[in-house]
Amino acid sequence: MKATIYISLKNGVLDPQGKAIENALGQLGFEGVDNVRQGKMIELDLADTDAADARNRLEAMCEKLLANTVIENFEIHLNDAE
Amino acid sequence: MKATIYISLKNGVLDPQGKAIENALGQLGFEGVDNVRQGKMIELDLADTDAADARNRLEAMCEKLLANTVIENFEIHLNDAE
Amino acid sequence: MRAAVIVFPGSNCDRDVAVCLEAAGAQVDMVWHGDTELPSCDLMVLPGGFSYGDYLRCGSMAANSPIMREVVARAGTGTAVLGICNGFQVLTECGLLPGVLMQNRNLNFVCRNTRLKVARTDTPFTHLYAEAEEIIIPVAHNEGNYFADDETLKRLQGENCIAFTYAAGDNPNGACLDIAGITDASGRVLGMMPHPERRAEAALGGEDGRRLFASAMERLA
Amino acid sequence: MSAPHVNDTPITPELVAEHGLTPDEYEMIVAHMGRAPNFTELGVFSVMWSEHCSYKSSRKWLKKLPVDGPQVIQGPGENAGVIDIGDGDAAIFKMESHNHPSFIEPYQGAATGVGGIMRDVFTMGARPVANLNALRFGQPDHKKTCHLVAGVVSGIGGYGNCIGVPTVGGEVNFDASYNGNILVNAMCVGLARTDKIFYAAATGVGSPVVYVGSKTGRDGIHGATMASAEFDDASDEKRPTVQVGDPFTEKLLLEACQELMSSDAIIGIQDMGAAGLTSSSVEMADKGNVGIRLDLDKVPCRETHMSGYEMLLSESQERMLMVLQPGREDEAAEIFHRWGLDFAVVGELTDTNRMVVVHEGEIIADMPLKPLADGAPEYDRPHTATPALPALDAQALTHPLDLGESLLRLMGGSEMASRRWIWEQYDSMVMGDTLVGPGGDAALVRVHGTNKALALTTDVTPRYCLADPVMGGQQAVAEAYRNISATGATPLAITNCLNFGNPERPEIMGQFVGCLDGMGAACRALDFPVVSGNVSLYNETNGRGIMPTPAIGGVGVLDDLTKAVGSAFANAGMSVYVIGETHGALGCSLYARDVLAIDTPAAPPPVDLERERAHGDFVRAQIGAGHISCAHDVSDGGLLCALAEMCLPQKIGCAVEISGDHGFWFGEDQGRYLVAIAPDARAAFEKAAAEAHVHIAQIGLTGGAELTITDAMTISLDEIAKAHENWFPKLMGF
Ligand SMILES: Nc1ncnc2c1ncn2[C@@H]1O[C@H](COP(=O)(O)OP(=O)(O)O)[C@@H](O)[C@H]1O
Ligand SMILES: [Mg+2]
Repeated sequence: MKATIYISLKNGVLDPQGKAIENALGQLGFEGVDNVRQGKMIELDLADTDAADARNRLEAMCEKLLANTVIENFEIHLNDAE
Repeated sequence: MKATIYISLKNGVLDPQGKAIENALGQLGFEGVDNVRQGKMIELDLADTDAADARNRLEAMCEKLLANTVIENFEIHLNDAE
Repeated sequence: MRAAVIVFPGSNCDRDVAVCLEAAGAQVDMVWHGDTELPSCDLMVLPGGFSYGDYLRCGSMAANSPIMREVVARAGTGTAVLGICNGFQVLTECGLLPGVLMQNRNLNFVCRNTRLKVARTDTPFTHLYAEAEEIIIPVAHNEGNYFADDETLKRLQGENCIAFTYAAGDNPNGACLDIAGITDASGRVLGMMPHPERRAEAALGGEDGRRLFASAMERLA
Repeated sequence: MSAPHVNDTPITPELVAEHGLTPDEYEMIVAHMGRAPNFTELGVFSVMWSEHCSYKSSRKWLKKLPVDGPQVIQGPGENAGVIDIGDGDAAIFKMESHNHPSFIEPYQGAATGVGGIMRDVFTMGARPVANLNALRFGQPDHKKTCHLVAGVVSGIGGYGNCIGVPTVGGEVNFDASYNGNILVNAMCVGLARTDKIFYAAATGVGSPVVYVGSKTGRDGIHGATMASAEFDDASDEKRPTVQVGDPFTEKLLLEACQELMSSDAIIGIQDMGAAGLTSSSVEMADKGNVGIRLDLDKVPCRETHMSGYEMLLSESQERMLMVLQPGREDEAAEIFHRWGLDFAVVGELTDTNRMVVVHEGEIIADMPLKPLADGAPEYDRPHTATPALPALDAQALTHPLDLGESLLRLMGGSEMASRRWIWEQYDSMVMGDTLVGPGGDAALVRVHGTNKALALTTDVTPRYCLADPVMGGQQAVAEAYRNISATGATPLAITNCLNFGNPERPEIMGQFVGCLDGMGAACRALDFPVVSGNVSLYNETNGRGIMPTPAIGGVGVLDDLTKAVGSAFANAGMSVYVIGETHGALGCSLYARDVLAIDTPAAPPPVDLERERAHGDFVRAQIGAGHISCAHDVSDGGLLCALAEMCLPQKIGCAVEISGDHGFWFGEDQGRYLVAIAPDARAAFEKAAAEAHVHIAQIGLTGGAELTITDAMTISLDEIAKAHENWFPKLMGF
């Protein structure tokens, strides 16, 4: 089963990369771009066949390693379709 | 209008981060995890009101700055709903 | 003093800090990250470098390595811990210190001398410095921008946990409150971005860093 | 069932041309093989016979360089050069280009350049202790320049910082000739014991051939041929060949190799650089005069369904090939596995002098080794010498700006502005032995645990090389010699990275021949032999060549590091002397270019090698005697800029009491140094100069917060510093 995890900074946490991207876009002449935030996306294959199990395991992976929950939120998507 | 851009490494391009994450997950006892790939996610607000225009501009931003098209692919999602 | 320097794959200041510890008179054991046994020691040192390539988040994978469970347990029983640069990042990732180290404000790696103010001197690491003394110690990092929520920052201030700040106008990374290094409430766990081991002898430009190791030697032996 | 095999591809003249081989070269291959090569064999020949691997245009001229000396342990021909620095210690070093990949993808191109040169050094048993780089970018206002600068600098830092080797120096120029073809030259210096040096030669029929490091992917296939092909605007299509560096894995590979090297299990070792598995196995087997049999089914692959052709030509990074003592495989495997690296026995040595490659049970290539390794034709390409240019007469020129304004323009211009923006992104202090990092003349790196230091520098002045290749070649070596001498260290040997345009054009080939002629003469006169190097040709875009850029990496040693002197004024009240005569040579000077805006070419300042040597010997002796408290060589921007550079770091000014015209202050006459002498050392210094017949002149006194020339100029150091420090951050946007 394939899964994708989206990790984004919590509201209120400063995002220097996002700010820098926003400035750079402005300098390149792209106007009207605001609130740029950069996050991570992690794609992986899981041996699991049960979606609920998979989701539980992914949550544990996020809590333990993939996200720093002091500053980051995560969202899990299972692409069961495939 | 809000938009999210997903940027991932092209197939075949070495992803040392993904590999390191895969190893670390294994060491933490998470088994059956494979093909871990790390990508980026960029969220932003656009002043545009026309979806087609917005998409064109976002494409230009990706080509010019956000993605390194030598090694990365990008995917644009418009969250017009909001 | 017996000091254990924890070596993660990708650590690269392990030898540098061992040299300084030995020069201060300590007996140093290099401990490989995969080990679960930690020798008995008075000080545990998490050195600078790029543990696990700094992949995912700096320090995140090192914080989850087997030896860190032992380090956290020992810290809980009062063994002193010093985390320098990447070691500081590991300390925040494993929860021994609060907050996180985000990417530098200008997004570039920065390696240069910085002027620091010593803000806390009642710790085993800093008692040889004078209160509010200005010292010069180099930084070398890409993620040294200390961030914590307001409540945590207030607590750090209230409990006198800020050990070093960058002198006014010399903050190289955008850190909140100009924080360069913090301790836990007891002062026995210190995490700092600047590298005292890089300025611990005159030939390398100065000796301000040497006193940190001398302090530890006096108090932890 | 069998899938269509790549070797079923018919060999057509078009395919031969696509592989960068001429019809004549193809005929030679057929003759060597005794039959037509198949597709895989054609690929292997094409990379081994590429300009990059075979040096077919340059070999004839490289042979003329001096490569010997009592200090030389290993000259050109191995992965890196080795010199003796006394007490059983050896310095191992080399410089290499990664120009084309860095133009296509600046971060990864530069990063993998650094990774590659470090592997060259640590395969020889050395621990890398310092990195340097020589960079050339297009005009500052060219649309691609900032993007390329940012990417290259962070790529170099990203790799070197992570692996934990300090980047201690380098150089940067900007010129329109590099607009479409930047130069990224990386140098690595390592240390080993003289009795623990490892070579590439593979010996012992039956010995196992072992692959270690990262897995093989389809990275950079045809990178080696690409590096030898001219760019055109369609080169965007070559993009998928970009390799991605993984410094973390390289760090593990370094540690694992060092661990294995402490035993005697290794017979020969070679990194997989350009042309990967192919060139490493061919070179090892050829050097040991044996044959090799490779079983590609054993090669650790990252991707599925890779063809033998792809595996042989892949340039995936962070891989090594070794030949082990038979029976030591398990011990070696344990080490590499412990470091989390792939380890596989992929073949064995044979007595056939052939390279035989097996894949999926079939022999897919069977080729004679000698012709692969050194059968490529050696070309004596037609070359026409660059015509001599007249000198520029300083007296005949009126100066548009006064001295102070001229000084500010130069110190705040692209060539002389502070490179702090760059070097602060490099970890220059890790390993705890950097005595002098970026910003001085030569960097000084202590030999760990001793009282000795290495002195390291990279130098070349391309505009001199363009105007007069012979003088330019001499000057590049002389400037490296001077930078090392100015610290008090003894210059020992050089490496080089020879970046030129298309050698098939006689005037470009003439530049190459001229520069090498000049380099050779200087190396001989200064006892400064060449121990390693690299050639990068075809650096041009749409028919426009770069300036000839033979970058020199110089290495010296200081036996007692307490004797080292810096390049900045450290005290007030010192007498400042200039060593060497000043005639006011403005030809090819920065002043002529940036202040006088002269665009008619003129002769560069001549180099007098005998004087160069006498001045170097004198400066070192006086530093050794403790008479000199700081020393700086005079180069770009002439005397006045050199003085300003000595004032700025510690904000100690200088009052100059002599007068001169613009030629005097900004001329770039060679062989000169500025030194500061304490009052009580002046008599001894002057006496020694008289005895050595070295021309010296006292020009002023240090002190104050200004740089002044009596009756001519007063300018505050703050003002100079502002111009000097602001240029780069402004260019880069912060
Ligand atoms: N790309 C670079 N990386 C690191 N240091 C650099 C780089 N470019 C220049 N520097 C440093 O800046 C200083 C001035 O450089 P340069 O003007 O080329 O010196 P010089 O004229 O003495 O050869 C030197 O110390 C050099 O090492
Ligand atoms: Mg110089």
